[in-house]
Amino acid sequence: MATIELKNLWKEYGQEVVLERLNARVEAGEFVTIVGASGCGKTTFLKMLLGTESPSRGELLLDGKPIPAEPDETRGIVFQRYSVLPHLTAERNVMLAGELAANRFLGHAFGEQRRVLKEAARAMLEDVGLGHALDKYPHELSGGMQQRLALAQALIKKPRILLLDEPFGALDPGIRKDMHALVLKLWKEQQLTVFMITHDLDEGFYLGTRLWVFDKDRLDLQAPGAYGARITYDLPVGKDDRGTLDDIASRVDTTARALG
Amino acid sequence: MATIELKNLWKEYGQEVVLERLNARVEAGEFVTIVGASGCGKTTFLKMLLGTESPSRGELLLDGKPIPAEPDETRGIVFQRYSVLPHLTAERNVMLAGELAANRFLGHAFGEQRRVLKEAARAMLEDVGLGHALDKYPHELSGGMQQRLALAQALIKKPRILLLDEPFGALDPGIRKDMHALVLKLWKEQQLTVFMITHDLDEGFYLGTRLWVFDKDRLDLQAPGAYGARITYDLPVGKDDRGTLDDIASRVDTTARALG
Amino acid sequence: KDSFNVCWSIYVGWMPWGYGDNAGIVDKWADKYDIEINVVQINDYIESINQYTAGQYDGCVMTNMDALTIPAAGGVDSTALIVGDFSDGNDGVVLKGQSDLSAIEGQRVNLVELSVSHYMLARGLESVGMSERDITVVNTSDADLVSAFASDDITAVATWNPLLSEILKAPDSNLVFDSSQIPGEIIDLMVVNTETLEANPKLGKALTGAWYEIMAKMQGDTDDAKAVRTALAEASGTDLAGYESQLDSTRMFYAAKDAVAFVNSPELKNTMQRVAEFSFEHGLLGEGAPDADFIGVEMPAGNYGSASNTQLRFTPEYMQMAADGAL
Amino acid sequence: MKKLINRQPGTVGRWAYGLLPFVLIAIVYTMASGARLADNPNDKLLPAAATMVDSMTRMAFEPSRRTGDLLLWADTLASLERLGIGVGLAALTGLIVGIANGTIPLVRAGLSPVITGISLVPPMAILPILFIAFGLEQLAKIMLIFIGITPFLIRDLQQRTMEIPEEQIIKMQTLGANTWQIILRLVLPQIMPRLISAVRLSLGSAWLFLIAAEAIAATEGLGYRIFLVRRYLSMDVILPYVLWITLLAFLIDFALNRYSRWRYPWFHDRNQ
Amino acid sequence: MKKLINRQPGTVGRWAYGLLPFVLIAIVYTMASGARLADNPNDKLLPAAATMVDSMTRMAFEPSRRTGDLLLWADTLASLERLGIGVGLAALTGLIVGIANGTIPLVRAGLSPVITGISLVPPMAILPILFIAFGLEQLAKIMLIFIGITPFLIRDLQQRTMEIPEEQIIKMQTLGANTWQIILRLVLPQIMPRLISAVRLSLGSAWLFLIAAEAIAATEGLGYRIFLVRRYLSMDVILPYVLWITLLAFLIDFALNRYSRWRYPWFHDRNQ
Ligand SMILES: Nc1ncnc2c1ncn2[C@@H]1O[C@H](COP(=O)(O)OP(=O)(O)OP(=O)(O)O)[C@@H](O)[C@H]1O
Ligand SMILES: Nc1ncnc2c1ncn2[C@@H]1O[C@H](COP(=O)(O)OP(=O)(O)OP(=O)(O)O)[C@@H](O)[C@H]1O
Ligand SMILES: [Mg+2]
Ligand SMILES: [Mg+2]
Repeated sequence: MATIELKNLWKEYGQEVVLERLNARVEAGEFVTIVGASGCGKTTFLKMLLGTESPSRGELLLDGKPIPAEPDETRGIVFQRYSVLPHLTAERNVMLAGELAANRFLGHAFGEQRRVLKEAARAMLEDVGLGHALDKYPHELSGGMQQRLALAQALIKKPRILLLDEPFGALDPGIRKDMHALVLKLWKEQQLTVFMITHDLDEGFYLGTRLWVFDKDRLDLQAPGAYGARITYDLPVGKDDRGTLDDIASRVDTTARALG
Repeated sequence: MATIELKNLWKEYGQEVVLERLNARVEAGEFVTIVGASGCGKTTFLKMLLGTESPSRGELLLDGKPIPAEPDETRGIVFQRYSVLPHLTAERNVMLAGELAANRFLGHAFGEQRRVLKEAARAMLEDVGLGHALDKYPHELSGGMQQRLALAQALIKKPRILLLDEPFGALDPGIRKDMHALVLKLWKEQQLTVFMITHDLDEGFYLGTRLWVFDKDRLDLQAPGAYGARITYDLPVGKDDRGTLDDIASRVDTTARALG
Repeated sequence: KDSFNVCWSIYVGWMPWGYGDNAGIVDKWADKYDIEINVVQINDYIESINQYTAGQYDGCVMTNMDALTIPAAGGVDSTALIVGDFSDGNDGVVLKGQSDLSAIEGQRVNLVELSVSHYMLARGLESVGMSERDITVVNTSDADLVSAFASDDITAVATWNPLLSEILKAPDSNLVFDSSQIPGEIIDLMVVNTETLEANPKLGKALTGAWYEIMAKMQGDTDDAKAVRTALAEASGTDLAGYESQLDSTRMFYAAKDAVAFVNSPELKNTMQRVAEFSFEHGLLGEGAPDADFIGVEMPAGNYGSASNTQLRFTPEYMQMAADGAL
Repeated sequence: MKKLINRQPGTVGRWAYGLLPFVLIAIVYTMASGARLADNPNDKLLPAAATMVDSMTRMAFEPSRRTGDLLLWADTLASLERLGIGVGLAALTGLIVGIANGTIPLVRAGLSPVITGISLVPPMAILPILFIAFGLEQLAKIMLIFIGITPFLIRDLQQRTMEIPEEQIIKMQTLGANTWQIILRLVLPQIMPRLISAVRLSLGSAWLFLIAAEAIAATEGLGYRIFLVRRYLSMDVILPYVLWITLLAFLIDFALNRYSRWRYPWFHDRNQ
Repeated sequence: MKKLINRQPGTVGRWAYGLLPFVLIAIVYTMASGARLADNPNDKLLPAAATMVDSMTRMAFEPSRRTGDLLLWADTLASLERLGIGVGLAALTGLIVGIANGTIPLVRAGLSPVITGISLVPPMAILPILFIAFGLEQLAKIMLIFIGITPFLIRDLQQRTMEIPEEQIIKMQTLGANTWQIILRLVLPQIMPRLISAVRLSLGSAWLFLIAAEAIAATEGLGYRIFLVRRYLSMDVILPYVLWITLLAFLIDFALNRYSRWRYPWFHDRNQ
């Protein structure tokens, strides 16, 4: 199980400060939802957790050690789009992680090993409600089904940390609710540590055990890049009333208008 | 001002029935919001209003005559994306309609005529809050600014009917609210007839004078294309309670799951 | 070394090499001397000489002028092993609509620049008191000359057979000068690398033996000889009549002794001098060449040019063996 | 009356419009040929259709007296073999280098500039060097095709590889893939249909290089035959050969397209 | 240690890696040339660098003995003129026909099949017909380039035109545009930067056709010179000429790219 620590974390692109002075500690098994105006650095933060971006200053620690500087199997991810491999059927997408581990050179599994992987993949796909679409290619699936598939693909590898970047942004409201239920179920079953970015404050409140709001508390309208966003709210979810929610919403909107 | 009548309107693509038995009458100046599951035919209906698709059966009448079978200046449109011309600055985008009318051959205006168009475009852009971005190209504008520009561009032509296909789907919640205010203001000022598709039931309720729900009331799970969607609710907005809203939401969700 | 490559390209006087290869005559003679000879057909004449000059082939067919300007000027010491024929009307100047060579003045003349056609044209102009300055030379690829002549843009060409006879079929064309007026100046040779030849006289013997066997087979009016000539005709893309008309304007040395006599004659020396001077004027001997006799040519009747830089040798040695029946 | 831009031809109209230009070309040819032949019955430049049919029948069905081959088929076979090997090698190289360049930044830094440089060298201008380097046999012809189209294939496939969404490469890594596995299980399969498109695009040039190579050194092949009879202006052979080459080019293109659609449905259906 | 796929070279590394292959080529050439020259000091195949510099100095700065021209510049000018006119005409035709085909369904139905057919015909194989139609002078060379690249340009621009989002065409109509205005105010400006890319793509072929045309019949030009001196294997002229052509090709490509970025920022910045 993973503990993640942010110690005075900064991220800058050239002159532009994206994130500044982030300090926090996340215990194993927490479900952190992240909201904030568009362009305020949520995805950038997730990329640092993933290892594709590195901090400009400060430290990002996993179990006390700097987090590996490239993606690996400890951290699973589901993006808003492009999250499954278009050239593989649903079943093969989910078998992939096992196949890669089975043979370091060919990345394919054979015989008995293959049968086992197949079985596990089928069970997983049943779990996310895609039992009837095993042989379909992603382009034959609707947006919601593709995101379920992405979840199944990520979770079968049993990552310690699951990163979700607006995974449901493109879905119908109803289908979204089903996905919430699915994510909560899987989170509980697999005891994951989850970071999930969302545009929808309600979603953030409903899903997480902890809600982070990224926002620029200093904002120079002439030079929006002069100051970075910080974690302006860090709320244990469930303990707050509608008032806080509305307050957060209006602050985030102000920033969004200024940036947009 | 325009009256629109739907008389037993059907739309089929080959074997697939998309819309069936639509009957309604919309008076000039109404603001119709349309909601429904993804893929149930909302955009198809808008395309028939626009003239890029023609009805398979039944009639779609504008002031008692069949609606023109190709787009023209009576009907303005704003899509979710690609709604402004990427190769023109904001100001030129808004001047375009005037320039096209000024010279049928060159599609350019000169001298005094041009000055007048320029002035009108600037006023319009001020109106939608883009007074500071006259010389920017669309790719330099944020999504919300692009959609304001698209509105300005469509409205300066003073269409009788304004068609909006999820114009705010890609925007931040806060910016969305500003756009709502803008649309309502322009609708009132110009006495438009508006049809607006949205994914967001709340938005539908808040904006329109009349809410249409497109849904398949007969649904064959083996062959989702066997029956088309109909207008299952046609509500004068404001007169309904939260119960109806939740009821609609759950029905639409059921259809969405079945289709998706 | 007992395996050799020689190349040839499509031309009336060289077609026999292809026949000798197909009919197994070359192999037969190679076997006799216990060596191996690969005969390769190359469509592009210049490319074949370039390949020879670059050392890819041990022997190659070419004209006397090209032998001087390409391999010899390139420092590849070459020996004219077999003198197969000289052009006796196979190269000519054609004008459209005019029948006198002096009418060429001021025209654009299409030809393969710096080739024997160019040389022949220069000789022709000389004969009517003009020089190259009185015309414009347009370099034109030989493969395209025939079809190009159909275009109105072309009024004058200088070329060789079979292109020449095709061009003369056009209704408006007149032959105003041809190589029969400068007999013996355009000579078709089988050239081999001198060094290779000296180290491997067997190569010279086998090639010469094969050549004169083919010559014997294709000459005369017997059905067999006709069959051979028909094969040669087809390989060059025409029919028997077409090929024979080309042969008519070619002075073939069917008998080895005629060739020996030709090589031994003092005329050859004059010819090579003229060719060398023409080549020098056109920069063909290389930019480093101080004057026309910079490259030495060795001939039985006497040498021409720099003795210290002898790069081209005419020798009757092997043909003499053939004449004597000593192969 | 709809605007021109909105008017669609019906099925019959589509065929009629589509065939019209071909019919026009045939008529213009027949008239021009007739006029020239009336002038000079021996004219070879624009032979009558019947003459061409005769010549082709001879080339296709009567064994050559010299070699005993059916020339058309022997030529076709020889040319297709060269084209096949040349394009095949180029495709393989393009695939390997393109993927390596596209995936691995260190390789790209080393190879990309030199390949850009090479791609700008016109192969026709270095023919002599090619022939010296590769001789004049089969190898030289194949190499001319190879050198002619490989730089294009490499650059195109590098581009396509770099267009694979970053997200998928990250996803592979989170599933535990190493660099080699990413190439084998993600990049290679996704690039295959793009390789086919790239090959289809480059086939036109490949034919050009083949014909050029055969004109310089060959004893059979479609380009050789055209080159050979060109000296005699035998348009009755050249024109049908050109049509035949065009037909072959069309069939190859068609077959590749069909194969790609059948083999990679996920690629084509998605791009519909 | 990061995975290979995630390792990026630094700025210095990038330059070093990029230059390495060029340096290697130069070294290999020098060694091969040295070896051949040691064998035969008159060898012409792989001349020493000094010889090439000499020859080029002569070509560039000493008037030719025969014509009095500075050959390199005369050749360059002649070739660039042909290339410019040929590519220019092809671009204009490609633009007009490509846009007409891409925008108007009725035109597309008529022209698209015949253009596909023509694009498959190898131009080199029908040279005789081109000679009859266009003669053998300047026009013929320009036409060979034109015929060689126009079908590609038309097909590419037709494709690009058809990729303009339907939404924008509808939007124009709702703003009152007729077909002509849609072409003039929407399609044409949006296709211009794509025309430049298409021209950049086709320049390689254009050079090929130019060189081929100059090899057929010419009195000056870069291709003419290369084929002329090929007669006596003057690689000391051919190699620098090839480098010079490569450099010209690079400069033209670079200039077009720069122009396009400067003139059409909305196109390039969007596609970043
Ligand atoms: N590679 C990069 N180079 C320079 N600037 C970058 C880079 N990546 C992101 N940025 C900048 O960093 C800021 C934050 O971007 P980020 O994608 O993290 O925002 P976000 O909060 O995820 O927004 P959204 O809600 O729209 O996804 C933006 O201003 C963006 O322009
Ligand atoms: N040109 C077409 N040919 C065949 N089927 C079509 C075509 N256009 C739309 N359809 C089908 O018609 C149905 C309705 O599509 P439409 O785009 O109108 O849905 P929608 O309600 O706008 O969905 P969304 O909310 O996702 O935009 C879909 O099932 C679609 O597959
Ligand atoms: Mg983001
Ligand atoms: Mg829609």
